[in-house]
Amino acid sequence: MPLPRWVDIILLPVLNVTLAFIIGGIVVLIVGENPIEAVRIMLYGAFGYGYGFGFTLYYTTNFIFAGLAVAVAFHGGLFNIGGEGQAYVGGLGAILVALAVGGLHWAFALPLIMIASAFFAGAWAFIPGYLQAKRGSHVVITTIMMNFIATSMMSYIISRILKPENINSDESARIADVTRVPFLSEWIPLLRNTPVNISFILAILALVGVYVLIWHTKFGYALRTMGHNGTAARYAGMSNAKLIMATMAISGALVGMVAVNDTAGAHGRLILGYVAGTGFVGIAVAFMGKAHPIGVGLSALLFGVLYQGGQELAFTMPAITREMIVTIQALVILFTGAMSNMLRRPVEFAFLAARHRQEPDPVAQEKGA
Amino acid sequence: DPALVYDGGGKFDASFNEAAYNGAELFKTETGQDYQDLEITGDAQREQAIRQFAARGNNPIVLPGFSWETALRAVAPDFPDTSFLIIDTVVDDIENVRSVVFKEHEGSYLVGALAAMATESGTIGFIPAFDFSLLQAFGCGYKQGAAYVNPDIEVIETAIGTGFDAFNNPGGGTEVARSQIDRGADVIYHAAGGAGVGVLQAAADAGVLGIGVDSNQNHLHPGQVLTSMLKRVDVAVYNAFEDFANDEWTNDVQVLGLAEDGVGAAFDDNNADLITDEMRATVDDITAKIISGEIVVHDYREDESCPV
Amino acid sequence: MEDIISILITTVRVSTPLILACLAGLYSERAGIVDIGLEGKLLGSAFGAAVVASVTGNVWLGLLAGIGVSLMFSAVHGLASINFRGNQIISGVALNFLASGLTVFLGAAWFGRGGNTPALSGGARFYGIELPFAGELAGVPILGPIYSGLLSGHTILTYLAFLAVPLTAWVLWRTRFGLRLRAVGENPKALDTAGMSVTVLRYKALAITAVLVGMGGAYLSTAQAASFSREMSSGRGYIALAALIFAKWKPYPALGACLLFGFLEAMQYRLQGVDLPLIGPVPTQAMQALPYILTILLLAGFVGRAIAPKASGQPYVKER
Amino acid sequence: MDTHTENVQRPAPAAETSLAIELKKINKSFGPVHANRDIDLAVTRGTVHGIVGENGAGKSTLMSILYGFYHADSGEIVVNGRPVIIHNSSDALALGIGMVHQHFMLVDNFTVIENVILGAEDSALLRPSVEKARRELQRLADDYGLNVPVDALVQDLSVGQQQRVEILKALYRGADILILDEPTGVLTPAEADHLFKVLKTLRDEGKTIILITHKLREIMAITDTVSVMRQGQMVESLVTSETNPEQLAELMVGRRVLLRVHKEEARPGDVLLDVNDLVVTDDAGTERLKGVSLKVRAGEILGVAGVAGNGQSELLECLAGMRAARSGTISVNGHDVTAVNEDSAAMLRRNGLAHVPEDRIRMGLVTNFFEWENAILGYHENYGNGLMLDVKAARAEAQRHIEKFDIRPANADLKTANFSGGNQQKIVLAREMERDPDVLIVGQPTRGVDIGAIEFIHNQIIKMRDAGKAILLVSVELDEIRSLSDRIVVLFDGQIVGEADPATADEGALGLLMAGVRAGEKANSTESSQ
Ligand SMILES: Nc1ncnc2c1ncn2[C@@H]1O[C@H](COP(=O)(O)OP(=O)(O)OP(=O)(O)O)[C@@H](O)[C@H]1O
Ligand SMILES: Nc1ncnc2c1ncn2[C@@H]1O[C@H](COP(=O)(O)OP(=O)(O)OP(=O)(O)O)[C@@H](O)[C@H]1O
Ligand SMILES: [Mg+2]
Ligand SMILES: [Mg+2]
Repeated sequence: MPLPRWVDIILLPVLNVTLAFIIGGIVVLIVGENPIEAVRIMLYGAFGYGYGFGFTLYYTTNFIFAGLAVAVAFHGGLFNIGGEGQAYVGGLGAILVALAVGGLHWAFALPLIMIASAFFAGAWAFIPGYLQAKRGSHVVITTIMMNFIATSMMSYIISRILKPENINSDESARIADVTRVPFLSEWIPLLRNTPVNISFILAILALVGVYVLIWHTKFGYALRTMGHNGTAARYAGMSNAKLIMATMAISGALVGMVAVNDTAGAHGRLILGYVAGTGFVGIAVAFMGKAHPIGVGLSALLFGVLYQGGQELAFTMPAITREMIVTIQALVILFTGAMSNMLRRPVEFAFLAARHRQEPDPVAQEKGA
Repeated sequence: DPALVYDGGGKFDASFNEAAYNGAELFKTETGQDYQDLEITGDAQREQAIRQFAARGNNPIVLPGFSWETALRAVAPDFPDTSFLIIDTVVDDIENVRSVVFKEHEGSYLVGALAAMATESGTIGFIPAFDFSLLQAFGCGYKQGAAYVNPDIEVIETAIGTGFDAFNNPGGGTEVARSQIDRGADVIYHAAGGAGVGVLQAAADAGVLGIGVDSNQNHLHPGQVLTSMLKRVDVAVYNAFEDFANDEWTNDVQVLGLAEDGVGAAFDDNNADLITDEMRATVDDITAKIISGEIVVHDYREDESCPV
Repeated sequence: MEDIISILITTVRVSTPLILACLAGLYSERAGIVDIGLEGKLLGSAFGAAVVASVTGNVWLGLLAGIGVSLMFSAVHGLASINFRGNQIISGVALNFLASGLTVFLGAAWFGRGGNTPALSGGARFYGIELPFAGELAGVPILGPIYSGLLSGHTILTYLAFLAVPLTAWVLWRTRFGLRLRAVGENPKALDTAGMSVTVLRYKALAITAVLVGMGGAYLSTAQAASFSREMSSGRGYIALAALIFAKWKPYPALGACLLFGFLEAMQYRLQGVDLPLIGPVPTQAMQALPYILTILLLAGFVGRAIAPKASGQPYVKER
Repeated sequence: MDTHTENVQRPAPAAETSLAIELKKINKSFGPVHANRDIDLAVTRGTVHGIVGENGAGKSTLMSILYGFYHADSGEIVVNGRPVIIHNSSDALALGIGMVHQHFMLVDNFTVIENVILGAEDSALLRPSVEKARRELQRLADDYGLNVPVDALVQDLSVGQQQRVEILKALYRGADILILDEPTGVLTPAEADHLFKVLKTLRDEGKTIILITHKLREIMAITDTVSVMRQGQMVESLVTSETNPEQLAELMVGRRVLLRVHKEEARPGDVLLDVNDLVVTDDAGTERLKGVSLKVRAGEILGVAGVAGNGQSELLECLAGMRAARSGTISVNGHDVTAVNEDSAAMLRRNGLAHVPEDRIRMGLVTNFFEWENAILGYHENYGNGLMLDVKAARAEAQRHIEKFDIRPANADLKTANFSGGNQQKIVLAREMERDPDVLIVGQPTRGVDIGAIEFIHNQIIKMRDAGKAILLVSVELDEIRSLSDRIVVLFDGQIVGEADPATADEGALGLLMAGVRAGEKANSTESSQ
């Protein structure tokens, strides 16, 4: 039974998120806090004032990139679990270029940093792509392995090579202020002291770009063909091997943009272990967003809100720790992603009933004629 | 109220952050004055956390861990009336910041000497969470101390993982410890936070000796933990809260070594049977020599290398 | 020789949770349900086992609790992916998040130690079992180290894990249940039209998955370590999944793959800081990356294309 | 399970009725599609009852309801005179109803025995069931000539053999009433003949058989009674001997259908497709084409006949650039196009070759795509400049196809999966024919397609030929080959074993060739195909 589009796109997700919050609310109740108040604090923390909002946007930026990466691969029938490691390696590209061109104005440096991040992360993703295309090695395993390898490699590079002697933490030297990706607060005072930077605009552009790529380019068409039916792609004269490699590289390049946001922007340096789970959240974002850029954008925002609002909540309600936030995220993923059909049936039913009341049964009508 | 924001490993890491927590709790029970604390989930939250506490008027704000440096530098100038304490790194160019650093290498030197005296096999172990300069400083002091007692001693060093998550891998700690034990190590020193629990467990199970770190971990397996390398983060936190409450706050750099009782080896009932008088005497002797400057313990962090 | 034995002993211990998780995954994927939530189930059951063991002081109750937790996780996974035909990967990812949040949250609420449980001792832990005559035979050359060192002295869970391999092979190829299990993962319609319920069968498979992975989780917190600590599964669920694909969803190869991973990890511990001949000192990190690099090379070089059970990942829908 | 107990025990036939099956006022909808509307059907015990109807008329749905795979929205089922409720397939099996589905319900990587016992095992351990099945299968093989290698994997069997496995599955479960849904769609004439022999034996033993087919010839040959369905409704039930194909066709489609293809004399021109000594191996490395040479000229249709599995698929795939040749050459329009790459199919298309694949779902279509997206599959490079895809132009193209080929529903924005099989085939044909290729290779153009659509498709192919195109037609339907082709070659075991003129060659001679007996040789191993 096809439901009106708006029900599918808006009503059902909203109902599902609400359900997740209700269950989360029960957990909040169990620890003795007021769930309504908790939601209020969360929303206030995420949107209520410029500072919180800036952080929400900052997180959203990362999640958009990570989510798009998974989404693009998914359209090609590939499951890229390696965003975490790809973003990490992307950080290396970002920092090398940013330090090399140290002092260059950001307007000139940014494209270079982007290219370097995309290239490094894309190359890291290309390896599993190549192995899948040429050797048939399953990308799910190889990307998991590449995550572990990235951690080791980056740990060595950061602590043994990039780390300047005068710094205690394991991190690279700092990027010159003029070169660093500028914070939006330079133009929007409201966002003062928040890490949201130009990358946010890049993320929005990436959403549009991916939309165009998937549905309005020849490559996107080929990609989707392969994703749905690899044999049909061969029949159509598309090379699966080339498509797989290109798709993985693009996917990696997208998640590499996390480095532009973090390494070259928010942090201004490459920090050991900086990706901190963003790549994995990207999986949830992509699937929740049904691999559609609009969906990815919205679910990235939802996760941004959960991250920032959760931080606010942990501040204000000490009984609610950061793990509670992770739990609520899990519930949101579960209800909006995996159990999204749970409410579909009842909703379909409601609509059918409503429709019946409005117009007589078309079959009965036909028969009468 | 004072505020305390924990570093990545979180409040109950059984070592570093927990020590800070203990100091704050001690202050709370002694004075009845409450404090606020927070665990962060990512690097981006560092600046945010400090800023929010400062904006709400929490004072002083204690930041255990060098990772706070960048965030602190960004925020502190905006809140000149707030006092900050940072631990494990020096920020001496901002007015309202007190810095406390420890000479972990000195404390590690002591436990290294003890390990060398306690070993029967002549092989001892060191297990850092991962290869990382702060942890190397522990290891390097340990090796120097061991070599001081026995120049021929063999020290096996095995990291558990490759990043901060290794601090949360007690299973890995256990396996690494066992593999060192299989190779003959009979005293094992860990610098692995939560994963260290697994190291001490493995040592206790195998009937060899472990050495704790940061907090006094002797009680975890009485009679099976040779000693613990104390790093008095608790004292630094307690002092900060107290100084502020008594209007005795100073914005200075405190370097806490053996001389200042900032580091040391833990002796208590739990390990009394393990420590002979001779061992105790040697430790006291070394302590005196380090304090007097007769023994200079090399700090790995100075040149990222270790002489032994 | 002793060196080799010691590496092999470590291999056995490190492999145990992998074997249990990998076989667990085998049942669900053979039934057509991808279980990326193994990681979360390991973590959740490690937690459940440690909590109950520490409260009751009885490790067997702990084991049951661990299995209970993963059964609940499996039930959620089943509800999402069987009844509601949801995306199995999202469901698994959600379970992983849930485990990582809820274990620490509840642990902190109950024990006030940041999610860690108190150390287990006495009857609250699994200890190694001495096989008969292990003591007497220890001195015998060759046989001694192998029997008394390598084979003896592991916990019951390790022996169960190794037993589970032939048992799984037997179930899969020799029993009615195994036949149906394999069928439902390949072509659920064939099963449906032969008059059996796809749903019931898939739930059964998920239950077995839960029992095995629950044992794996309990192993982590009550046999390998002696307490729960946050995120203690540290990626083992993913490795088990990789091993499963590596093994092409077959029990004995799965054992091989898990032992291989375990062996490479044991080697890695052993080789850290050791100067390699010709190469000299190798960075610790390179050694630590070695297992993963070798896995990729093996995969690319020898294993070739892995073909999953055909229906895995797809919800079963009768109507188009 | 709360199944009514009366369903589990097979009710003894009530004496007063000779009807095995009675369906009353069955209704079934899939969302907006009303697949079955107030259907009534009665089948007498011990007869063969045929059901015909266009694609999507609701035949499979009706039978799936009888088999418990779907639930009717309303209506009543009476088996052997007793009203029953069939909750699921095991209820149906318990009532003695067995079904061979249109799309086989076999587990490909299971052995035949495993497939047969699946769900009908006697004990928790397999071995006893396997032994019993082995004996039972032997008996069935002896009784009905249903031979299959019981320990072979199903995926290694030919479709004909796979179908036998399906029949064996039903018989093994003791089916009295056997439903066969388009069983001959994938069979060679010889295999089909064999099947009908089996069916007759079964009927003579008193079993009841329901046969769905699109081939009126088969209806006339084997059924006792026949029902015609159209658009979800039962149009008519007739006694076979009292009707004729023309009447059935008209009932089915609602208009007169030409059951014969009319075509002019061919006027062959230049050689457009030239294949020389082609050797091709399959994925496992076995040689499937062993030096095939053939030429197709402008304005002629070359038919390739043969029993399925004799290299036809490899020939098509190789000619279409989807499989590399071990040796030999292919030239299209004078250009050497011997395939080399994964993306050779694109190069072939640029050289003027179009390809209608044997298996539209597996290869020729992306069923998840909208219709317009499939309308440009293989040609998407032509829509839009540079990197961009011109969606508007693609939609316009799709609209042209829809109009010209009368694809229904006429909605380019509908998911391809939601089109009926006949219409899906039209989507592929329209796409490949509308390119105005010089060479068209066509595999099984009317597989699973109803007679209305067949007529249309055949006419389109003739039209292309008359426009001076070279057409290579591969089909296992001997009728189709004979009525469309201007020349016929027979492929056996990867080699061309003979050439025939469709006008003069008789079926028997072609059959011998297809069995590998070269012209002039004595027939000795005609059974080798079975
Ligand atoms: N699963 C489905 N969901 C929605 N619509 C469907 C679905 N399946 C089929 N339809 C639509 O229902 C209608 C009936 O299909 P049917 O197969 O009867 O078409 P048809 O005109 O008989 O085609 P043909 O002449 O090729 O046999 C078609 O318009 C088809 O697109
Ligand atoms: N599972 C399903 N979900 C949705 N629609 C379906 C389903 N099965 C059949 N339909 C639709 O119901 C109608 C009848 O389909 P059915 O398969 O019974 O036709 P049929 O007469 O067997 O056609 P064919 O000759 O092509 O096999 C078609 O429009 C078809 O698309
Ligand atoms: Mg039709
Ligand atoms: Mg049908």
